Amino acid sequence: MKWLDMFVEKSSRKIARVTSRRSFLTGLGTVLVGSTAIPLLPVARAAGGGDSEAGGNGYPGVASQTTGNIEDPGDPTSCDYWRYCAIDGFLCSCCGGSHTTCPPGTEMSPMTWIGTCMNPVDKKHYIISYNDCCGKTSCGRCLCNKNEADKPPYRAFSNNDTNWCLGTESSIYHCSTGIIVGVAVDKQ
Amino acid sequence: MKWLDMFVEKSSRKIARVTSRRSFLTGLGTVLVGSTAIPLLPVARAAGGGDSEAGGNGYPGVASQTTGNIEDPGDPTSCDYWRYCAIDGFLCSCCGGSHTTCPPGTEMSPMTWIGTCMNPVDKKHYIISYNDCCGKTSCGRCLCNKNEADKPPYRAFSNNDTNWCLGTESSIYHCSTGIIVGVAVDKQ
Amino acid sequence: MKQLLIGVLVLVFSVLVQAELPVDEIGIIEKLPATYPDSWVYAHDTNFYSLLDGKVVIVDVAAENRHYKGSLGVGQFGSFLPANTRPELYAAETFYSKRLRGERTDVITIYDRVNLSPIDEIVLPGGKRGQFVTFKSSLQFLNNEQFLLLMNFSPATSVTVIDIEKRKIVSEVQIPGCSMIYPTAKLSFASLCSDDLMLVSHLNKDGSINKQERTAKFFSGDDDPLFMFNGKIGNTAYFPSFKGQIYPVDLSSAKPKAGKSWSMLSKKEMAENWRPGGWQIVSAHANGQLYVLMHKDGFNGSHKNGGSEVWVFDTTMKKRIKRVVLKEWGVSIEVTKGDKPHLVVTNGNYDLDIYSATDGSWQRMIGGRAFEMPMVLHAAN
Amino acid sequence: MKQLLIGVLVLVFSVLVQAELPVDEIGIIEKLPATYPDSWVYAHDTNFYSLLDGKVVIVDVAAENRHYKGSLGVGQFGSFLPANTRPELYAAETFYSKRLRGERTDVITIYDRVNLSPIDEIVLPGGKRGQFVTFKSSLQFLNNEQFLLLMNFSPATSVTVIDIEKRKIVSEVQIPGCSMIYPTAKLSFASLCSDDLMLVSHLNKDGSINKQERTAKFFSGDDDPLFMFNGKIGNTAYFPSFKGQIYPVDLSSAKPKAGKSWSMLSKKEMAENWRPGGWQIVSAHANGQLYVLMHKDGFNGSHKNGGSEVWVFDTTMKKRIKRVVLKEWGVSIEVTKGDKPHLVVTNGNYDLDIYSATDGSWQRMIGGRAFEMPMVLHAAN
Repeated sequence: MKWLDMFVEKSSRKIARVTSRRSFLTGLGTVLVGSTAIPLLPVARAAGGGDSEAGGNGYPGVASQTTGNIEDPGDPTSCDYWRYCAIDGFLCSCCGGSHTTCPPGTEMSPMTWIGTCMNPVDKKHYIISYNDCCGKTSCGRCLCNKNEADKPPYRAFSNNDTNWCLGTESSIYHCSTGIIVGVAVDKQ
Repeated sequence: MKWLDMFVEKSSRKIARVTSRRSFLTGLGTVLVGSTAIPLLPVARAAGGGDSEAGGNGYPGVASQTTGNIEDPGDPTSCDYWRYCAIDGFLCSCCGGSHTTCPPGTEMSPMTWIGTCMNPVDKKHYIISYNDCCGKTSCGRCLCNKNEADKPPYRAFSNNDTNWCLGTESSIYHCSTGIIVGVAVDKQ
Repeated sequence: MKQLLIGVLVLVFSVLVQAELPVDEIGIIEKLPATYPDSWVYAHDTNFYSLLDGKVVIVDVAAENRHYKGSLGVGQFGSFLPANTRPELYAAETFYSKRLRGERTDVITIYDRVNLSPIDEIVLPGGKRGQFVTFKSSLQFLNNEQFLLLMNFSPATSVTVIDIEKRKIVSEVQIPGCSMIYPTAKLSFASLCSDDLMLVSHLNKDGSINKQERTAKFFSGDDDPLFMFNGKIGNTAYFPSFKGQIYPVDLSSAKPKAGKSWSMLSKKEMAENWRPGGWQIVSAHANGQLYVLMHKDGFNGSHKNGGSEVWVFDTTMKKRIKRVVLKEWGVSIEVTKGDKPHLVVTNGNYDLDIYSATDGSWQRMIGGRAFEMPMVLHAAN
Repeated sequence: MKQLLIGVLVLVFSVLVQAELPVDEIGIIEKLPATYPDSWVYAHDTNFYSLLDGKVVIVDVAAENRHYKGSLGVGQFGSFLPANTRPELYAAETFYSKRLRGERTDVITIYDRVNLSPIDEIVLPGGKRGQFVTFKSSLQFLNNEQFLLLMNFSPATSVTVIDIEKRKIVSEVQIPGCSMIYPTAKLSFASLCSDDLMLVSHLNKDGSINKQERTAKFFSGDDDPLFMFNGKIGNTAYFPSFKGQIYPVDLSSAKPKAGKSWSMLSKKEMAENWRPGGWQIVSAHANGQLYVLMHKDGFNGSHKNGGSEVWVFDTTMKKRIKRVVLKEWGVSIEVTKGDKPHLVVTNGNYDLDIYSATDGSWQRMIGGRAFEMPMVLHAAN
């Protein structure tokens, strides 16, 4: 079965090499406090806030979602959702879009940074394109920053401190998606 | 002694009538929680914050000041400072200005809203002009809203929900001062 | 043999495909329905901490999740108004060429409600667009949404009349000593005035001014001012006063008729100084119920302090029928339309608490820094 | 009699004047000194929650009060650099004609340090100004502050050279595969490159490109990348790596010389995975001490997670001389200049904690929503 994975891998890597890594916004919205990564400002603000109906996504005042597909597990409004292993920014799922779509009135950036994340159900590694949605002001909800394999800007296409709202009409950043573009080499 | 007060009163009232009441920004940055007026958002944010060196001004991370004049008591970084009895906005004392001056690079609005506040030392009622400082973005510090004698916008010159950065080059609001322009009728 | 091999390959391939998640489509932008459900609310975030970057967030208050539907920028003390007769939204705002400075441009931006994208704009001359903390009455329709009326403040007060169908400015009506826009008949609007009455401006069919007249005095700005916000039921606007009276104003004919005011308070409540307070302190439902945000121990100056309870009145009986004790201190309230209305409360943390308007039960909190200061809430439809 | 009356009146008047507070002067705008004290810091607030409305706040970290001295707008992933040879500040930023959309204008705005007001601007063509979370190395001087160099990213990388004395653009230097600006000699700057070395660009006296050359490889971007931030002591820039090595780069001649790297970690600390992490993770003082923000239990991806301690190294001995255990989790650090340096830490609440850099004692917290996210700190002078 390796050959098929490798085929998909090959075409996906090509995308990764051409348009490559991705987007903007380190957050430092997430910093390690103790040993758990939590988004700092939302938490700081939530401390003065009311109760939350949030399932366990860590964002009080943001309701949990599912993908509706048991093969695609987890909560797309949670920073821990498997596709977000290398995301950086506000989650579009919390902003009127979804993990694969942009909110109304924004424009999806044609250039992205690509991450490789493992789906915990099928244990396969998927190539995820973190396309940004641009043209409306900072969404403000669900700031999520994961820096696995992030490199400084001298490896530009592996860097998420750059505003990648680049080929869009406006470079104003709104939120980020996590789109499956292929399957990576099976590491099993 | 009345005659002198009345003289000052007369000229001050003229200012009050011509340029009259004042400024912008309801806050609702201050709302009553229980029975003490506290600025809500700073508190909400401060809840996640660290210790404060703030004397008792209610704004963690903002150090107290004095006027240096015992006849002018209180802390110009506190919403409870006597001159602020009808102020509404960010206190310039917390923003690089003072209770009577604007921060560098801003422009003082020529039109103001006038309040009448009692100095607890001499028990006299002073006419206070709440000139806004304009042209830089919202200061963000020491949001303070007191609505004594505030009226809705149909009494425009008694209304503080209006942005009074009007005769300035830019209408962007930054912070507010509390300037003595005279003494009101002695109510003793 | 070759055919067999291909068959095996196809079989292997399809098994694999089923075992993996499919590739997603790239470039999809969400759309919204041309008509929003009754449970949707436009939350206008004044954003004091970055006033130029205000916005309106569209929220579904009834859904289990995905409450945040989309947003549009409405900055620098902007005004906002959704249309009902066509899928458009209107934002009155101010830009500076260099963000904080430079050349000022006041505009009405027209947004497409389906795509939340700007489709046109009307530039407003004179740099006099009124900048307020955010009122509903600063931007209003007349004549079945043909005319869009915008409040100016320089500090002279006037109203710009825009033919929004033709997308051009048609006139400017001076309203000296008065403020804001309360539509009455098809071509008439009232404004509240400093001398305790309403000025009524009657327009011609082309939007030009026909005549103006004044009502009798009917309230006291000195002793007990009316709030700018009102709850409208049918053709009657209910204006609360600072000290807890309700002033019904009949807007069914061109000239408004102020009815007899009634008190929201019992003697005990009056002694306890219960008063309306907050920003958007009142809302109403077509079923005749009026909702007012109330606080105890009120005083001169407490009228923007928010409240701990929402009191519900039957406007026919002029009687309170419910007290909703809020979970969190309230700043602004709005009741949604339809059979299962929701009471939406901007709380002191500037998140939204959603209650059943029917039984007052708390349902959910919508926040997560979706807004910095959602001062004004517009129920859809 | 008349004279007596006047005398009495004057007496009464002066008594009264003394009994009352004097009328204040209206219209006073504060000014700042042309040279700031060593205890002042420029805190660059990236403001993620309203990215277009970023700003720089000037803070006195040593004073008893009045810490907030003033501010200037530096928005939309802007870059900022204060001059030392003249009282000017430079902000590279991006405006849209309609705030969030419309025509894009990239500019360098020149601010007067005394009045914090814009005095001139240089419009940058091509809409390619690099937009990053906020780095120091994206905007730098050459030739004793004659040239101002700005990083572009489109995603092609280049550097625009501006004669800031003449206030005009003089050239653009392509730096393919490389990023940022590290001044070396008077007319040369280095950039960090994807192939583990530095590209050196040598300019002519007029600011045009003379030649470019590459250093040898001296680090491993695959295994242990260098951070973009460095602590500069004399002519040596100390770059920490993700896993805790220090790479000294001698910038005293036009072509940088990478020295031998050394580890910040003992074997025990290495086993505990102590690593540098945060945003501005390093700072230095002219006394030879290097300050690095550190966290325990590091892993691949923890390099922006901030830290619980600041480790202080003697760069001559290559030895740690102090551990400052932070009161609050740190995100960025800066050490001020002068004899009594302060360690300024952007904490996890995005307020500033001020410590003595000498003994590590905590002195004060400066915040109160002065900033939303002060990611980068520039010590004055």
